[in-house]
Amino acid sequence: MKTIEEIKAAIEAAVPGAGVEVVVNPSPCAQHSLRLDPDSALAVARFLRDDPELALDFLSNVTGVDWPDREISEKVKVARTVAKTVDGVEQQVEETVDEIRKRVEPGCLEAVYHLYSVVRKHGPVVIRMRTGNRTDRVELPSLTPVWRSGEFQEREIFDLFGIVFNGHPDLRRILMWDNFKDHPMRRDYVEPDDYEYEPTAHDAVLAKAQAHRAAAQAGAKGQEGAGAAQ
Amino acid sequence: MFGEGILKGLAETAKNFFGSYVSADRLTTVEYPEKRLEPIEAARVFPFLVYDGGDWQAGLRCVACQICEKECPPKCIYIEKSKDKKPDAVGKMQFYPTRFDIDVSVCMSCQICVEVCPFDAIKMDKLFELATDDRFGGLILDRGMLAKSNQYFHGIHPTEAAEVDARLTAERAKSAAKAGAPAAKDAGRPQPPPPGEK
Amino acid sequence: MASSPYFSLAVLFLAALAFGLTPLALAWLWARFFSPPKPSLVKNSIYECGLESKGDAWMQFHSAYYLYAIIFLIFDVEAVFLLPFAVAFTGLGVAACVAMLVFVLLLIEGLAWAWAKGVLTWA
Amino acid sequence: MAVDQDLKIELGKQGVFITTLQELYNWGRRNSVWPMQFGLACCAIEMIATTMARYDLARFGAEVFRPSPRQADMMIISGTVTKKMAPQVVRLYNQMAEPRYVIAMGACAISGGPFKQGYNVLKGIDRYIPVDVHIPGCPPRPEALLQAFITLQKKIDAQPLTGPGRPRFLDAAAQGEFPVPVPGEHDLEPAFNQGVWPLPVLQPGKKD
Amino acid sequence: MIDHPIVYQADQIFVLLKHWLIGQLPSSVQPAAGVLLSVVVIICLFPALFAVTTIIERKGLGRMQNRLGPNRTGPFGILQPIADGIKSLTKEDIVPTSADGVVHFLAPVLLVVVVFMGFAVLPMGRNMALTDMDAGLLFFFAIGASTELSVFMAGWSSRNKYSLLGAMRAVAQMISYEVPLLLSSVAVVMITGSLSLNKIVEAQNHYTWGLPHWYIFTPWGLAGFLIFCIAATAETNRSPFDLPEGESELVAGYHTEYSGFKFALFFLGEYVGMFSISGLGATLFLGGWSAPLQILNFIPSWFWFFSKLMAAICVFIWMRGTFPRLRQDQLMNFAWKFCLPLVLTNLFVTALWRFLGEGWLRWALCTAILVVVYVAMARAEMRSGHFGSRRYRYAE
Amino acid sequence: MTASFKSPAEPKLNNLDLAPSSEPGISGDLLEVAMGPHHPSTHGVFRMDIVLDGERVIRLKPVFGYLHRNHEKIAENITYIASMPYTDRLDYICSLTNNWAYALAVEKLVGLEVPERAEYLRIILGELTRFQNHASTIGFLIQEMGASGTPLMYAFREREKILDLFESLTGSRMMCNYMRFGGCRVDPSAEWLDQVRKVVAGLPAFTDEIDRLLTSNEILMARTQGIGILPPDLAVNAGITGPMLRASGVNYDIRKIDSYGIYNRFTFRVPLGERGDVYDRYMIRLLEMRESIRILEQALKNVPGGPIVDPKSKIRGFRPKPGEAYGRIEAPKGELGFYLISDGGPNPYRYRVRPPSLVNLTILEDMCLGAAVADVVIIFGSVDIVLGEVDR
Repeated sequence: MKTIEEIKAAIEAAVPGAGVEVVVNPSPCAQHSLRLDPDSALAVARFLRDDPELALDFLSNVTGVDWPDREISEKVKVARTVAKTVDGVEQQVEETVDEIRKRVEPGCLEAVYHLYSVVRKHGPVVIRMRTGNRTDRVELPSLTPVWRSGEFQEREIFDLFGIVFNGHPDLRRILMWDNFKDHPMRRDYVEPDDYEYEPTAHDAVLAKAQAHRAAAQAGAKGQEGAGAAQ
Repeated sequence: MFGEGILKGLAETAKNFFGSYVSADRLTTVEYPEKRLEPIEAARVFPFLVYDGGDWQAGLRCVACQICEKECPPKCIYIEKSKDKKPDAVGKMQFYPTRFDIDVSVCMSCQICVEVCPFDAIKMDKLFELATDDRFGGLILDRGMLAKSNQYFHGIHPTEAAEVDARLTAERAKSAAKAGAPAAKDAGRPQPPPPGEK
Repeated sequence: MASSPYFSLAVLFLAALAFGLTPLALAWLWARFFSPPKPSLVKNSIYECGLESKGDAWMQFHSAYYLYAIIFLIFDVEAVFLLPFAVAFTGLGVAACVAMLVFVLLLIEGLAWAWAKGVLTWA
Repeated sequence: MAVDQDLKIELGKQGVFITTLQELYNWGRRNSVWPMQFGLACCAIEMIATTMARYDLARFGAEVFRPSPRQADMMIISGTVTKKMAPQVVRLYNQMAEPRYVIAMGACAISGGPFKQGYNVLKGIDRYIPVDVHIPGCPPRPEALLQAFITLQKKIDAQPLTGPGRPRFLDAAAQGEFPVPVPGEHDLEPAFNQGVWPLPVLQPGKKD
Repeated sequence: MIDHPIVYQADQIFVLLKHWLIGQLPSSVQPAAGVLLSVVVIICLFPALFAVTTIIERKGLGRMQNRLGPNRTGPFGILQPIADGIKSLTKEDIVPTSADGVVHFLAPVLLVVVVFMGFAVLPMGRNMALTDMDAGLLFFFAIGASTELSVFMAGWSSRNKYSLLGAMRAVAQMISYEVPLLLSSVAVVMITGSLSLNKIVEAQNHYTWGLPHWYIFTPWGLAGFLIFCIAATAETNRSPFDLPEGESELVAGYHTEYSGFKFALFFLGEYVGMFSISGLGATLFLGGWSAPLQILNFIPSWFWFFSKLMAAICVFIWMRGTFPRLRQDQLMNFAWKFCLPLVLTNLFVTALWRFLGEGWLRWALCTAILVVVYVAMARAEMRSGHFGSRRYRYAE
Repeated sequence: MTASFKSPAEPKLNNLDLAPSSEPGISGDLLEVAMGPHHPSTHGVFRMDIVLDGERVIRLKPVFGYLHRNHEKIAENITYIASMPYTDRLDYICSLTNNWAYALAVEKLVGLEVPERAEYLRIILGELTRFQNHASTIGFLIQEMGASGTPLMYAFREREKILDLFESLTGSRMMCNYMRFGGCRVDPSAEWLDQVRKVVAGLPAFTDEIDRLLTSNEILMARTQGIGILPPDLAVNAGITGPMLRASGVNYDIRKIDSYGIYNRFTFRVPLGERGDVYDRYMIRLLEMRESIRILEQALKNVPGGPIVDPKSKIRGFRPKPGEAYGRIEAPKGELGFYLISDGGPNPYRYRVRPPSLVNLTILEDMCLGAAVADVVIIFGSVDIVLGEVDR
C-alpha cells in the first residue's frame, strides 16, 4: 500500500485544490491520517474509492470526536512603553515584559473515517474532517453518498455529537428519542439531575435523594432537565 | 428432494426423543433445586472479604486502602476507612474498614477488585442464590455479610486459596525476618504485587 | 323425535354452547367476587409491541384474498356436485363416469386458466 | 350464646371454604406462571438458557412463553431498561392481565447496574412498576433465575385471597394502572411513579 | 372372534353401560336420556383428552429437545393442565376499548361449539356414534368450515393489526385447504358408495390373510391419506402451517388480544378440532375402529379408534417439534398448485381402480400414475420456487 | 476476489418519502405496523416500522436505541482496564471476541507484545466463541421461521458445553473478562486443555446433526432460498462484514487479511456463498463452524508453554502515550473494531466501538423491500445482530 504521503500526493494530483493535511499519529501502530478540507472532501472521497490503485471501497468505521474549547495560557513577550523614573527623570521607556495571556482556543467537532480496500485487501487509510466550531458551524459533508456504510454511523454522530452532515439522505436521531435535545457524547454534556447517580444506595445517597425530593416539592421546577449541554 | 429432507428431520427429532430415555447426552436437564451441576472451581459471582482466624472483625485482611473502590468499574463498592489502627491476624497494626458495602444490585462480577487488591483481602464468591423481594435490604451487603473465613475460601477455590496462603506466609515470614522490630511501621504499605500484574 | 339425528345434534349443540359459556360465567363470577377487573385507558388499548397503536386495523384489504375466496367457492360447489356422484359411483357405468369426467375437466381447465393468469400467485 | 356458636361454625365453614379456594387458587397460579416472551439485553440470553435443555424452566410449567402480554402472567425484565425503552416496558406491564408478576433479572433491571452512570439508562425499573422479585447478578446464572422463580412461587403461595393483606389485584381500591412516562427533552417525565417508588428509608441501624 | 361373549362385552362395554343406565329411567324419556348421556360423555371426554394431550405435547416436545418438560405439578406433572385451567379461569379478562365486544366474545364460544359438533357423526367404536347420519361426512365438512368464521371473527373484532393479518391468513389458508381435504375424502366415498361414516368403517373392516382392507393400503388411499394429512394440519393451524398465530411474525396472530379463559377456549378449540379431524382421518383411511390385524380383533374397537387418534396427535406433535413454518404464498401455492392437482388426479385414479377390476395391473398402473404425477408436481413446485440443494466453494 | 464482484457503483439510496404507487382498485389500504420493540423475533428491543400492502413490505424503517447503554460515554470516564468487562456486554453472546478486539486495539495503541501461549489461548477461545455464536444464530433463525425451538435447544445444548469451558477457565459463563492488554488473565491448566479437546471432539457430531435436521429440509429451503438477496457490490459499499458478506460471495475474512493474532499459522478455508440469500447465510455459518473446528483441532495440538501476559502490561496506573489506534478483528458477526484516542491520561479520550451488527443493518430495508412479513423476520434473523452491540 502507498504511504500516507504518497496518498496525499495522489489526492492533490487528482483533485485540484483539495486541502489535504497529514496528521501524524505518534502511537506505535502509526496509523497516520489525512485531514480533509470539508469543501473538497466529497470529491476526494470519490477519488479514494474509485482510484484503481487505492480502491478504498470499504468504509469500516465512522466516528465523531469532540474537541472542546481549550483555555491555553501562554507566555507572550509584550513590548510596552512604561513611564519610569530614571535618575529622577520621568522617561518613557520601551521594554519587553513576559505576560501570561489566556486565550480560548476554539474547539471543534471532528469526524474520523477508517477506510479499507476489499479489492486490494489493504488499509486502513484514515481521513478526518473538522467543523468550524462546536456551536453554529457544525456542518460537514456527508460521505454516505460515496459509502453507504456511513448511513447509520453518521446518523449516530449527528445524534450524539451534533455534527450536521449535509447530503445525508436521512439525518434523524438514531439512538436517542426524537424530541431529545442534547448531544450526550459531547464532553460538556451534563446529565439531568438524578438523585441516585451515586453507585450505591448508601446513607449519603439517601440523604441526597431526600434533599432532591424536598427541593422538588418546594416547587423548584425544571430541575429534572437542568443539564442542557449546549 | 421430494420430502427426504423432511423425513430426515423427523428421524433426527425421533432419535432425540427416544434417545432421551436411554442416553444422558440426550437428556441434559439437571433438576436444579434438588440436583445441581458439578461445581466449577473458577466460578465467580460476587466478591466477599476474607478473614483469618475465628473472629471476622479482628481477622479481616482488608486494610481499607480503597483501591478496589477506585478501580471498580461500576463503582459498587463503598468503603469508610478507620481513623485508628487495630492489630490484624498476625498482630501488625493496620487500618481497617469501618464500613465496607457492596451493592450487588450494581456489581458486574468482573473480578477487577480481586485483581487489584494487594492484600488478597477480597475474593470472588460462588453464591448466586440471592433473589429477594427486598430491594434495599437484601441487595446491599455490608461488612458482616461480606466477611467469610479463609476456610470458606479454601472450600470454594481450593487451588487459588492454597496459592494465596503460601504467598502470604512467605511474605509474612520475609517481612518478619527483615523488619524484626519495626513491624508496625510499614504495615500500611502494600508490598505484594497485585496478582494480575505478575 | 328423540331418535331423529337432528335431535342429537341439537342436544350436542346446546351442550357445547353450555360448555363454552360455563367457564366464562365462572370466570365472570370470580372476577365479580374476588378479583375486580380494572379496565383503564392504557390496559384496554390495542397492543402493538409496546407502542401506542397508530392508525386503524379495520381497513380495505388486498384483493388477492378475495380472488382466492372466489376460486374456493367454485371448487367447493364442485365438491358438492361430486359427492352425489361419488355416492352413486359404485353403481355407475363408464358412460356416466365419462360425463362426470367432462365436468371435472371443465373445472380443471378453469383452474389451469386461473393458474396461467397468475391469479394463484399470492401477492 | 347459641347463636354465636352457630355463627362461629358458619364462619368457620366459610373460612374453610375460603381457605380451600385460596389454596386452590394459589396452587393454580403458582404452577402456571406463563412468562412473557420479552428480553432486553444480556440477561435475556441467560433467560433463554434457563428455558433450554439443561435448566429447563418447563419443569415448573413455565415454558409457555406467550408473546402477547394479554396471556402472560409474568414479565421477566431481563436486562437494561433504557430511558427510551422504559415507556414501552411500563405500557406492556399495564397491558398484562391481572394477576401479573414482575421479576427484575440482573443488576441493570434492578438499579441500572454497571450502566447506571449512563445518560440513557433507567436506574431500576422499580421506579415505575412494582417488582416482585429481584435477582442480582450480571447476568445471574440460570439457576439464579430458577431460584427467583421458586421465590416467586413461594410469594404467590403466601398471598391471602381476602383480608387486608391481599395482593394489589384482589383489591378493588388498589391501583390497577401505572402511568407511562413520557420521554421529554432531556429526561423521562416523571422520573418515577409516585406510590410505586417509595424513597428508600434510611436505615440507621445499618452501620453494623 | 367378536362373537365371543367376553370380547363382545368388552367391545360394547360403554354401549351396554349406557343402556343399563337409561334402563333405570321411565321409558318415555329413555331415547332423550340416551342422547343426553352420549352428549355428556363427548363433552367431558374430549376436554379431558385435551388436558392429557397438552401434557403429552409439552413433555414430548421436551423429550425431543433433550429436556424433561413439566414434571412438578402433581405426580409427573400430570396436574399441570388443571393448574393452567385454574389460572386461566381466574385471570382478568381484557377486551380492548376499540374492539367489537360482542363479536370478540362470540368468537371463542363459536369455535368451541363448532369443533364439538364434528363428533356427532364420528363412530368411536362399534355402535358408538352419536348419530348415524346418512350424510355424515358432508355434515362434518359443513360444520368444520365454520371454524374459519370463528377465527376470522376473533381476528377482526380485536381491531389489532397482528390479529387482522392473522385472521386474513387463517381464512385464506383454511378455505384453500378445505378443497383438497374434501376432495381427498371424495375418493373414499367413491369406493364405499356412502357418505355415512359408519358404512365407511364397515367397508374397511374386512381382512384378507389377516390383514385389513384399510384404504390406506391402496395407492389412491395412500395418496389421499397423505393429502388429507397435509390439509388437516393446515385446517387445524398446526405447525408447519401455523401461520395464523405465527408467533415469530404476528405476535400471537388472531388471538393476540384474548386473555383469560377466552384464550383458553381457543386453545381448547384448536386441540378438540385436531381430535375431530384426526378421528375423521382415521375413519376414512385407517379403518376407523377396526383392528389392524385380524388376530387383534379381541381388543375392543373403541381402543383402536382412540389409539389411532392419539397416534395422529403424536404425529402432529412430532411435526411441531421438527419443522419450521411455511410462508403464506408458499402455503397457498402448495394448496392450489400441488395438492389440488394431485387430489384431482387421485380422483381419476380412484375411478380407474374400480374399472380395472381385481389384479396386479391396477396396482401397478395406479401407483405409476400417482408417482409420475407426484414427481412432476414436485419438480414443478421446486422449479417455480427456485429452490434446491446447493454446493459451496471455498477460498483458501 | 471473486468473479461476480464488480467495482462498487454509487450506492442506491432509498427514496424516503412514503409514496408507494399502487394501482387503484387492485390493492387495498396500506397498513402501518410496528414490529418491536417488544416482538418475539427482534432479538430483544429492536423495532421495525413497516408499511404493508397486504403482506408485502413496501417500506421498512429500523428504529434503534432501545438498548443504548452509553457504553462509549462510560468508557471515557473510567480507566482502560475497567472498560474490559464492559466490552463483554457489547455483543453479549461472544464476550471473548469483544475482549480480544479491545485488547488488540490497546496493544496497537501501546505497542504490547502478546506471548505465544496467550495467542493460542485467544484463538482457541475465539473460535469456540464463534462456534457457539453461529450455532445459536442458526437456532434463532430457525426459531424465527417458526420451529418450536428444537434447533435452538440443540444449539444451546452444545453452547452449554462451551460455556462450561469458559466458566472453568474465566469464572463466568458469559461475561468472561478474560483478555488483558498484552495477554490473558488466567493460565489454564493442562486438564482444562484436555477438557477442551474432549468438547471439540464432540462438536462435529453437532454440526452433522444440524445438517441432517435442517440443511436439506424442503421447508427451510423454500423459506430461505431467494429471500433477502444482497448483491456483493452493495454489500461492500454498505460496509457489510462477516458471514453476511461472505454469503454474498466476497472473499473478505479479517483473519486472513490482517492475520491478526497468529491466524496465519493455521490452515482453514473461507466458505463463500453465491447468491447472498438467507439460505447462503445459514450455510456459510454452518460451514464456518466446521472450519472453526479445524482451527481448534490444529491449535489444540500444540499449545506452547510460557507466560501468558506481556510483562510491560499493568492494570493499575496504565497510561498510554498520546496517540490513536484502530484495531479490528473478525468477530463472529463481522468486523468488530475499537478506535481509541489517548491523551496520555488514565482514561481513553475517545473510545469508539465499530459494531458489526449496526453496520450490517444498513441494508436491511434494501433486502426486505418486496418481501413478505414472514420474510422480514428471517432476513433480520439472518443478519445476526445483537442489540447490545447495535445500540451499545
